Amino acid sequence: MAELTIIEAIRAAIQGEMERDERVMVLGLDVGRLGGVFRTTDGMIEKFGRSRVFDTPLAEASIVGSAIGLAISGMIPVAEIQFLGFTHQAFHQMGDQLGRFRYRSRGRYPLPITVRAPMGGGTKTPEFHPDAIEAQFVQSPAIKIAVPSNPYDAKGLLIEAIRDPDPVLFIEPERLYRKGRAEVPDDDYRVPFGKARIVREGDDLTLIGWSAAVEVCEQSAAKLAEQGIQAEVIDLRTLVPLDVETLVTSVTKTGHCVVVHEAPLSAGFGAEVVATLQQEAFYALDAPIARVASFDTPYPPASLETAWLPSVGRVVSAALRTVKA
Amino acid sequence: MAELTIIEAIRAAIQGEMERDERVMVLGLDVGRLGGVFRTTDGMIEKFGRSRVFDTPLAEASIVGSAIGLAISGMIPVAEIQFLGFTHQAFHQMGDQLGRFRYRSRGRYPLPITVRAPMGGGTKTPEFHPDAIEAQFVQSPAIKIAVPSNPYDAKGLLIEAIRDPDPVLFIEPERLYRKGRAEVPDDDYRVPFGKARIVREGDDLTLIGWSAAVEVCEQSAAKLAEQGIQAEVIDLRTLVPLDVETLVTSVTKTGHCVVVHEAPLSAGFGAEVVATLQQEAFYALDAPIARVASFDTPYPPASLETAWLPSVGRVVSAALRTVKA
Amino acid sequence: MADQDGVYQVLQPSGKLKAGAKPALDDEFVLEGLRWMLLSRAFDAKATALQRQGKFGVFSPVLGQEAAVVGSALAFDPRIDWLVPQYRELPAYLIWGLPLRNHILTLSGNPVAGRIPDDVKLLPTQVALAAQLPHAVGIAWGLQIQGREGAVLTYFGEGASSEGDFHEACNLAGVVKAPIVFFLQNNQWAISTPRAYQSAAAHFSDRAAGYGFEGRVVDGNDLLAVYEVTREAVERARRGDGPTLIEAVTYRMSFHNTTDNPSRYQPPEELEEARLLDPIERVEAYLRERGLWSVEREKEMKQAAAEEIEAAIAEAQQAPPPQPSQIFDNVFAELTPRQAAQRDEMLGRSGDDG
Amino acid sequence: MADQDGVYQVLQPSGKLKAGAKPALDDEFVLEGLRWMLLSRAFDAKATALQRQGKFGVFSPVLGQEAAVVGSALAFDPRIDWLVPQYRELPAYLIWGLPLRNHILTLSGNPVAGRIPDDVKLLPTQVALAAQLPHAVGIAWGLQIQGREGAVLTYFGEGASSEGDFHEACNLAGVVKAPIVFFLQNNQWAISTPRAYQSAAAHFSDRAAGYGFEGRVVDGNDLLAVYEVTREAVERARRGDGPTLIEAVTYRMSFHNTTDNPSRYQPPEELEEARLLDPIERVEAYLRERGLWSVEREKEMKQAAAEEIEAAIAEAQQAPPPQPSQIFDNVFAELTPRQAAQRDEMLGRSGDDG
Ligand SMILES: Cc1ncc(C[n+]2csc(CCOP(=O)(O)OP(=O)(O)O)c2C)c(N)n1
Ligand SMILES: Cc1ncc(C[n+]2csc(CCOP(=O)(O)OP(=O)(O)O)c2C)c(N)n1
Ligand SMILES: [Mg+2]
Ligand SMILES: [Mg+2]
Repeated sequence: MAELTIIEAIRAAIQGEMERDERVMVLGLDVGRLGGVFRTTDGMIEKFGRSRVFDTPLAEASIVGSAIGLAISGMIPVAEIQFLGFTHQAFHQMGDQLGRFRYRSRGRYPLPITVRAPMGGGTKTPEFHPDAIEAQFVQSPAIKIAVPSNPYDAKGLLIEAIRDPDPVLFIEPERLYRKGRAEVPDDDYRVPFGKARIVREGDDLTLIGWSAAVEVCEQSAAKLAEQGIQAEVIDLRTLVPLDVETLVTSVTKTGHCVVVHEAPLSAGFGAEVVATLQQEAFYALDAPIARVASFDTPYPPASLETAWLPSVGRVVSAALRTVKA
Repeated sequence: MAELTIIEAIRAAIQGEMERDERVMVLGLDVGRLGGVFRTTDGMIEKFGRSRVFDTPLAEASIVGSAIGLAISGMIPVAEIQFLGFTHQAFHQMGDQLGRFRYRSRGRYPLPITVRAPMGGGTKTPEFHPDAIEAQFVQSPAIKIAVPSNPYDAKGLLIEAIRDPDPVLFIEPERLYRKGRAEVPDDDYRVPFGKARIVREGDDLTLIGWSAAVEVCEQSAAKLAEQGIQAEVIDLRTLVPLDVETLVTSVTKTGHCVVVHEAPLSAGFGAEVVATLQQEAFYALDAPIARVASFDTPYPPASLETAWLPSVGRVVSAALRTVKA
Repeated sequence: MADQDGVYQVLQPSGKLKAGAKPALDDEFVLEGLRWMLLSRAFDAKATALQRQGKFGVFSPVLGQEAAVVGSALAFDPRIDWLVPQYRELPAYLIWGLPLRNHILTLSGNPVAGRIPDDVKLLPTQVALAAQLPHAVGIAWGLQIQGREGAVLTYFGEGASSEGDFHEACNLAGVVKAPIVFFLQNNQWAISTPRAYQSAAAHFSDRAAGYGFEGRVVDGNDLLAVYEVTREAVERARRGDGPTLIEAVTYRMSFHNTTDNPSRYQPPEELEEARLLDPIERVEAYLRERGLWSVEREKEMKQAAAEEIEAAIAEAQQAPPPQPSQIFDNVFAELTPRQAAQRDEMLGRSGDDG
Repeated sequence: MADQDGVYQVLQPSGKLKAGAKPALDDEFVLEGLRWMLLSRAFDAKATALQRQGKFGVFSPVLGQEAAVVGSALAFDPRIDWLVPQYRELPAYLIWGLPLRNHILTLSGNPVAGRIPDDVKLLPTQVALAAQLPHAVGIAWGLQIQGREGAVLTYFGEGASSEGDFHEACNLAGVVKAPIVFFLQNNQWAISTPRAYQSAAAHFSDRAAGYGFEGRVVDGNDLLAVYEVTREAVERARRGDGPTLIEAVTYRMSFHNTTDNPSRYQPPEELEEARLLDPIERVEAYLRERGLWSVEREKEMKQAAAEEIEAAIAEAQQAPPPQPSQIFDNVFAELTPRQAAQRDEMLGRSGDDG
């Protein structure tokens, strides 16, 4: 057991899988000598060579598109898109191609591909880099989506993703990449998809988040506890599949719920969580489920991002309104 | 007043705007001599010439991207993407560029651009053509989205879109293009954005739809009426802006609601409608809001599409369950 | 053998060899090529008729482009090579080993039963133009990484070549020196968009230099020339010398697909001129000259093609029709709980709409 | 004047004219060019220091590429022509008329106050690589449709040229014969990705033929050569003869941006060699030879640059700092009701979170 950051946990997962199975390969921008702009593939080109750790030309659609062909030829590609915002350049190769090959070939060509990308704001990155656009991929029903929030889950979910026989979009919380360490087993282990994590138990209110928003939920829960309100915090871990059961159980217990995400409010994945819960736990709800999200504007200039992103203050007041409703 | 199909209403809107303002131009695949694969621009190249009715090379990102530059230079482009599914090829030029130029230039470069595309299934078109992906664009908060369901709205909303100083994604209901005619004024008129239309009044239940799903709602309402249930049918007309007020008023009256859409269930725009309504009309709801949508799979082979798309049968049974809950 | 445009030709439209030309295909192989071309043309006629009767879905004929497709496909070895199609290359799929029955099932809305057999190295036809090109590069690159033999043939139209995917795929292929042949069928039209509106390039094959590999432009109605140029490209790929972009100059002698009405945009003279360059007649004239083609031979071969088609149609009719439950097959190796619930709902196993 | 690689050069690295070369720029203009180059270099140093102190955001220096940027920008007329930037071309923005103050405000996180003035025909810098290229084509095309004078200059790196947008933009520009110059700065690196991994093309300018227009490759560290080649391209555009793709071969002599650490990937010898080709020293040597450059002159000009930068920084500090309410400015001409409610919530005017 070592104490790792999320970056190190991701690196350990990739490295372990590459050692285990020589079909696993990494491709993307700057993944070689540089080790990726965040160093998740640091040291790998030295170890596995350029054929398995490949610095591609600067063209996202061809990264995803060629990964599809590589998989068909027998490889297990782990493709990196430098920032999630730039999956838009590859969008037609994602849901339509990556997410349909098994279906359109009637099972002849399953695609064991992982597409990794960091997401989220709070680090003053330039335009497009921080955009939380996860919900757009949920509308492509045949891609799984993992959204870890901590080092343990990052490693376990990434190993699961790489071994999954189907495509997985693996979204990493950029802001938390190097923020704190946690115990991570040295061996490989898998965190199953579709099982949410109860981060903190509580009876008064359910706070639901994923990726870096889990941290905001935890901090909000701590604040609420100071006021005597016990919030249960749930980390979804994966958006597809969605662990409806754990959510329903919690909301049935608490009767109150706030969903927190970094994407703008409208049509964010929070809407899906709310719509599902009001269907499945309608009679348990004592108040409307609130959503605390970024505002419905483009991502603002870096100097204003903290006013735009969901804050502990906004979550706490939404929680208080909800509980008192 | 003439009786027009949706196709003819759209053609009348474009033609009228081109006559009114010589900055208005059309660009896209096959919009010239062919008049578009659906003939919406029939006869226009003969009238306005190739410089204003332009058959582009086969490249969607450059259609949207060059429209941005054309607008900056002083034109008012009406860009056609042959099928909404192929906006994915242009996705990085949509929300990130088209939807941000006013913002990122701090008001220096507003973009009066309309991007038109047909959407929806039921006509046995090939893969990608019928995909209902409207919700993916709602996550780009600075593009307006119009989703007409009938000839009158098609003309009025399209004129409004072309005159709007900001970008509008104008989504046309392919299945209804030539299905029936309706009275459409000869003159120009504008249907304002953000005002839903009450298609049919009723006290027992609210059925919400947009684009071709409005027809399914109407047919379902007729069936329900046979069973003595009076459904109010609402056509959203625009997703952005969303007319929350009309929805809340209706649901407050009926206490029951079903949202119907052609996109797969998960993270479809129905989720946003439900999440908003449970927030704004929580105490008026007598039962959970139901969603009837396509299933969470890729669009199936044409021979199976009717089993996949939301049907009157499914809407009626969801409505009965809801009302009886 | 290049004419003044630089377009490589072996057989003149009359069916005579160009002065000094040596055919790279022996007679038997030419006859084999002709057989595929005739089968393709017969199928086009049949499928169009069936579509008009509502029995087939939307369908794009090969008519006029048979030499381009057959000549290129015959230059490969389907046992080790991969074919990554667009949608207008039926005889190539058949050469690769796809049973005609399977193709018919796909056209008639039963793709489940039409699944590509496991031993046929062929991808499904691709509707999203040019999206298949990076896939093709990935396969070629993957074969190379794994040290496996085999090259890749991928088809696309001159219209598709305007898409960004074309550029990204070619550029990547150049960098990895992928064993691949990019085969561009320039049939002068992309639905109603004429070639001149598609690009100002003199030849689409001129783009190859910008990716660091070889580009060739060939008379796409000349079976012998297409075969020869493609064969060289295959050898280049097998030697490890990287990709080739081949532009086959041909003509779409029919509608774009069964929903299209070319009379709205196609100058009739142009079609008339194109008919004079019919790729099948050219091979027939060549073989006739060599004493290998006669009215009887022709009748025989056409008869065989018609029978093959009828047999495949009959076979296809035996296949079980598509079932609604198949909507949920092959989404994932295992459905998510939500998808499973939706399937159960659809099959009437439960009443939930979640 | 092309050397054996076909790279056009006028001034040799020593600052001597190539045999037979005639400079297309008169001395005064060369001095003007040098002034911009020195200002750019001084600003790079200053901005790097300020970024290290946390006063500026992420920032990409021009260092080493000053001749490419200044030489190309000076060939245009900013009163009628448009500039569509990537992000590494500061002196061009200034030549176009952007106040340095505004650029500083943008870098320091106050883009609102740094808005491009209404009379400056410049687009905001573009972070999404190559996304600006279709915009640039659209502007050029629009000017042409409206019969207005003016051409467009757009910049991008050799890395960005691998994106699909590059291809789609160039191809469209060729078809409409847009008055545009695609100026590709090949600085040998895209973050850590070396030029050889980016494309197998011998020269990126070779791609122009595939779009039916002129391509030129020029020594990007040679102010005179860059100016001359760009000037010809501008004249071509003004004559209605369509686009030009210019590849300027240069070298990124600093980090990619302030978050980057090139020592991880850049061979030190390579940087050493590049330093010998410094574009500023080359112009200085040329002018010295002509008796127009001296230690005093240099001191004076550097002093003036430093003062200009300090003054702009001081001016920028006067600007009102960004306000959270600006988050909701310029989303639409008019906010939607939902957006207005969110703004009110943020400003504490109401308690709703919808
Ligand atoms: C990305 C994309 N955009 C648009 C279409 C619609 N479409 C189908 S075929 C076609 C024309 C294709 O022309 P070309 O590539 O020359 O091939 P051809 O049909 O001539 O064989 C178009 C525009 C599509 N299928 N995919
Ligand atoms: C579409 C897109 N993909 C990735 C990035 C991340 N990124 C920023 S700069 C850069 C390298 C650009 O290289 P090049 O185009 O050669 O320009 P240079 O920085 O050398 O001037 C990358 C990969 C981006 N900004 N946009
Ligand atoms: Mg074509
Ligand atoms: Mg570069």
